[in-house]
Amino acid sequence: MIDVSAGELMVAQAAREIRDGEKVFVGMRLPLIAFVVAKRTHAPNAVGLFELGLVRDEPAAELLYTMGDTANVDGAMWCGPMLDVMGMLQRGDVEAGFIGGAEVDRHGNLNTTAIGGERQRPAVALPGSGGGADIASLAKRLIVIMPHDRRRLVERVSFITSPGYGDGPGWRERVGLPRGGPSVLITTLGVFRFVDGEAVLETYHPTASLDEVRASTGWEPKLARDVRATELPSGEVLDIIRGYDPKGFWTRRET
Amino acid sequence: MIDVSAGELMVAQAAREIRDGEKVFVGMRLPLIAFVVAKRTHAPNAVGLFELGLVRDEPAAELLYTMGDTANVDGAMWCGPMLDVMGMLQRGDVEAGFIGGAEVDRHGNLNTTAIGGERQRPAVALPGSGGGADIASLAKRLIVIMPHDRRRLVERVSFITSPGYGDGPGWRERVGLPRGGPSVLITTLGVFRFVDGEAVLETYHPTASLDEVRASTGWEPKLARDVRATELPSGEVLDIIRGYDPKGFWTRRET
Amino acid sequence: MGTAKRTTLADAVARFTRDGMSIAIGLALEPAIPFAFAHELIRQRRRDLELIGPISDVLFDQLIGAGCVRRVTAAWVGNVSAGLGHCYRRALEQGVPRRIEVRDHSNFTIAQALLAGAIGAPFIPTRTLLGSDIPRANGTFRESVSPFDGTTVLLVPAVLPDLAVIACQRADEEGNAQLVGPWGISREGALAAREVVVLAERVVPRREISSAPNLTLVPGTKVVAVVEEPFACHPSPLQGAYPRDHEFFHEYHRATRTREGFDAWLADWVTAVPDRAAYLAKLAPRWPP
Amino acid sequence: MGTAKRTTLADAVARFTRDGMSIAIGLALEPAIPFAFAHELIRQRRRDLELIGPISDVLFDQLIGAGCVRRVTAAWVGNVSAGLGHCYRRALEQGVPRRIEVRDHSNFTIAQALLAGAIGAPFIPTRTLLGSDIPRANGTFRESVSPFDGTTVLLVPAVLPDLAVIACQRADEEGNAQLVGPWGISREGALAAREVVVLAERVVPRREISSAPNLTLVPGTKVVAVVEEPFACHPSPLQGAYPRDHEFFHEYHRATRTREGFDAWLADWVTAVPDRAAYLAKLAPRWPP
Repeated sequence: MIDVSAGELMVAQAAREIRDGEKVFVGMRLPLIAFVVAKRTHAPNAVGLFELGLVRDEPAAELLYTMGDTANVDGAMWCGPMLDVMGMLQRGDVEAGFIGGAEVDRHGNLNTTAIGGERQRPAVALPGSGGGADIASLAKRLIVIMPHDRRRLVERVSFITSPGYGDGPGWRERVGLPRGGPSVLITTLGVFRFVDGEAVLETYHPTASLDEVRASTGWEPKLARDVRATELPSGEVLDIIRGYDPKGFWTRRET
Repeated sequence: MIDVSAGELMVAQAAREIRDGEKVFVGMRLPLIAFVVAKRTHAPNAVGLFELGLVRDEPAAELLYTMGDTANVDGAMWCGPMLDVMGMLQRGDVEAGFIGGAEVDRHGNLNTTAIGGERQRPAVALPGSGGGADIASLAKRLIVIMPHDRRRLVERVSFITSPGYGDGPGWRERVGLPRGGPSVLITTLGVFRFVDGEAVLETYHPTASLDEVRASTGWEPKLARDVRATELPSGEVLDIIRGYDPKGFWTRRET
Repeated sequence: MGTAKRTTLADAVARFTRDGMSIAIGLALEPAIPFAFAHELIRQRRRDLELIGPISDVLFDQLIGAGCVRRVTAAWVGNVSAGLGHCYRRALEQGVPRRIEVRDHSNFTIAQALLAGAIGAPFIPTRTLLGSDIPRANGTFRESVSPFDGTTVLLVPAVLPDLAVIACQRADEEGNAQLVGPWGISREGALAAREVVVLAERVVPRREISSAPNLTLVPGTKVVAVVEEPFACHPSPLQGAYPRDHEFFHEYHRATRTREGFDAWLADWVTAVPDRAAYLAKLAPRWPP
Repeated sequence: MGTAKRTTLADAVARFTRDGMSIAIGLALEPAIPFAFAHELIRQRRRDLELIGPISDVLFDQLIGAGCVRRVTAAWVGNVSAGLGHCYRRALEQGVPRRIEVRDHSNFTIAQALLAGAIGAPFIPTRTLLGSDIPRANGTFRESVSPFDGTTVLLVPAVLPDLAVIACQRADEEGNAQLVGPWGISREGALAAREVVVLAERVVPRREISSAPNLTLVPGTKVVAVVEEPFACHPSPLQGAYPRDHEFFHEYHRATRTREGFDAWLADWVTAVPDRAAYLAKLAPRWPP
């Protein structure tokens, strides 16, 4: 079939979500590679912010396993307190941020805290927010990336770690969030765009199908009028991805 | 008469107020020299904090005209944001601080803002608080140093820039200040110790007299039971003072 | 100034930690995590600790698995490049080896809680987490209204750790500690804590510190112990000194899927290892790279 | 990345300042005060400015005397080693050359106001100034009660300058600015501001910046103009570059006791001097020392 992994498709789509000149909370894993792709293609002036206290406008010279790898500090333009980076985020200086989650619902709320049971004795304990909830609360635009199955794309998340649109339009304003909300949900099977606070399927990956997306989603997904296959990455983009992650540590891992 | 200037007497007394091992907001002018004296005599482990963002445990190698002189940075152990130094002060990590003022009253309130008229159109505009009001609010112990005359030691200051004991005992607690208050007022004529929120004359300088102190104070000062002459600085202390400020820029200036 | 603060890791842990205390550690996020200190806490069998930090990579997981922990006040507990933290899961899901309490934060709220502690403010108002379930789970925040513009704010109360542990490239004998690389919430945590223990790759003369005082993260006035402990952060990285040992994290992830696996790992790498020198000897020749 | 931000001082002032704006300047307290920028503001006859800073040594005094200022939001205005600021006094006491408004702060409250601005918080609660008359005089603070412990707190609202001006030892062409020496409230001020102009002693290649990114005070993302302007801070000091010119401050103090004296001083040192190079030529040979 098509020799592109779901991870590579996700990276390519994520890269398209970064606009030139934007300040982006890059996070780690796939978004980190998306930042590399964006910088080397259509967004040469994008700047990456890393919540542990780094700002850089050139991607690290080697594949990162964490944002704190020494290679991510080499060449940084700014290095210091998390508070300053989070402060820029809260001020509204950051255009976009990436996060993932264990569960997401149709309104883009994410759960990375716990599933089932009580918070102090859950059925499944997840690692927690990290900076995810902050990015979801405060970035102008949130880009969500996650594996796609019915246990993950659920009608309603059991715990809102990172706020999306709550129960729909107007909710963010009501709870006091100053801006933002998810703009896109990129999964292993397709791409949802948020319209009026709800995920609308825009494309399904050529590695998947519309039926597979429907069957793997915990709610009946709205479809865009022109729902279509996700654009394949160009050869140039695939070369960048594979050059940066030659062993496919992030782009071909089991999810 | 005695070949000691009022400035030198004040420095010597101020030095006595610094205890070994204490963290002290040093400020500038005479207290800066007092810190040098204390470090070289009875308080070798005292640490000086400077609100612009410096911590040092050795006095600067040369006379400072401001706390930001390059000589005060050379040899510093810490250099950075004011907020961290002020934060230590607010936390209660700082034992003592020095400030001066244009007016002080019997309860140790200081005015460095304005005298007479309205705040926005005063008869005399003074420079303002700087960090003085913060040190007065938050240090465990406040050491006040100022020239002594009836226009400066007044019954009631016209503007409380730096809070002392307000109108007397219990006032600091009532207004919400977490600790502190003036412990001593060192003037060109004598030394007042604060007892129950009021300045009590402890000593008058040998360069002055009890009568002169009384005549120069805007209220009838309480006298300590054993009111006496201020102890003269030792030869060692005078040598340190004069070695550090050989031209008497701070210790012999007109006040 | 004397050298009374200079000591060994075992002595620092013996003298400056105690059961039940709160310890802020791993404050720079992925780099400069004082694993050597955590291992010594485990060897000295400290119990009922409250761990405070943003994320901790696997340091929190190890202390939880070893039964040292009563409460975790953190934004994230897991294994950054490998995924979940198995000990954390077992403790929360099954109470194994003991139940722990989680006080949920985000990275920004724990930063603000320690900032409040560092500057002596009772709280910091923020707009993050409005609409999130974290405030309810945490239980210590308060929602309020800004009197300036009527907008909703979340008040994050100060967190004041009993102890903060800082690993860094260099410090002098008074504890003036210089950290190169991302600081995360190291400075806020150190200034918020009652006491600080410093693990330095190198203890250097004062003149090296005072030649670049802008790099001093915490002044020695807060520091009670200074330990020269090379490679104290392995497998996490220390900028300019050594990189992250990714494979070690992944091996830990695979080895600790079961409680028995974790116990074996702990015996192998911590309890049967007397000190950091022995740990490093055991790592050789694969590391340092 | 281009070099579009690199420009001259005259151009930076022409393009990035305007009448009525608020400018945070002199944020490191006694050192690194961008006098060159203030002089260019005077030459370009900017009016109705709000000046924001902790103390300013005589920079605020000069701008006030030159009639550029509508409001001062500061903790202190004077001449640090010489005493009072004569122009400040004349403006407040006599409305000469024009009336100005003072918004009183202490060093700590202006730091907290800019911190709030830098991190996007509406306010910071503090215990300083309780009982002081400054809050009443300032008029923008609110007294409140901490919901956590019932204690009184003063809420200091965020200050958001239109522009912050930072002088530093080095910056790259993108404006990544590195300041060695005390930072005062420079970082908070720069991050709180909408835009930042950087005056660097030297503009250096990126690799010099990224070799020590912990020294970067403000990332270039906030910076709109980078000016290489050696000795831009004279008579204030810049660590590692030049010391404070104490005598210059004292001469200014003596020369400006009267309005006529100030006007003569201003003509001599500012308005009749086309740029910093001419100012430096005029100073020679007495300075640099």
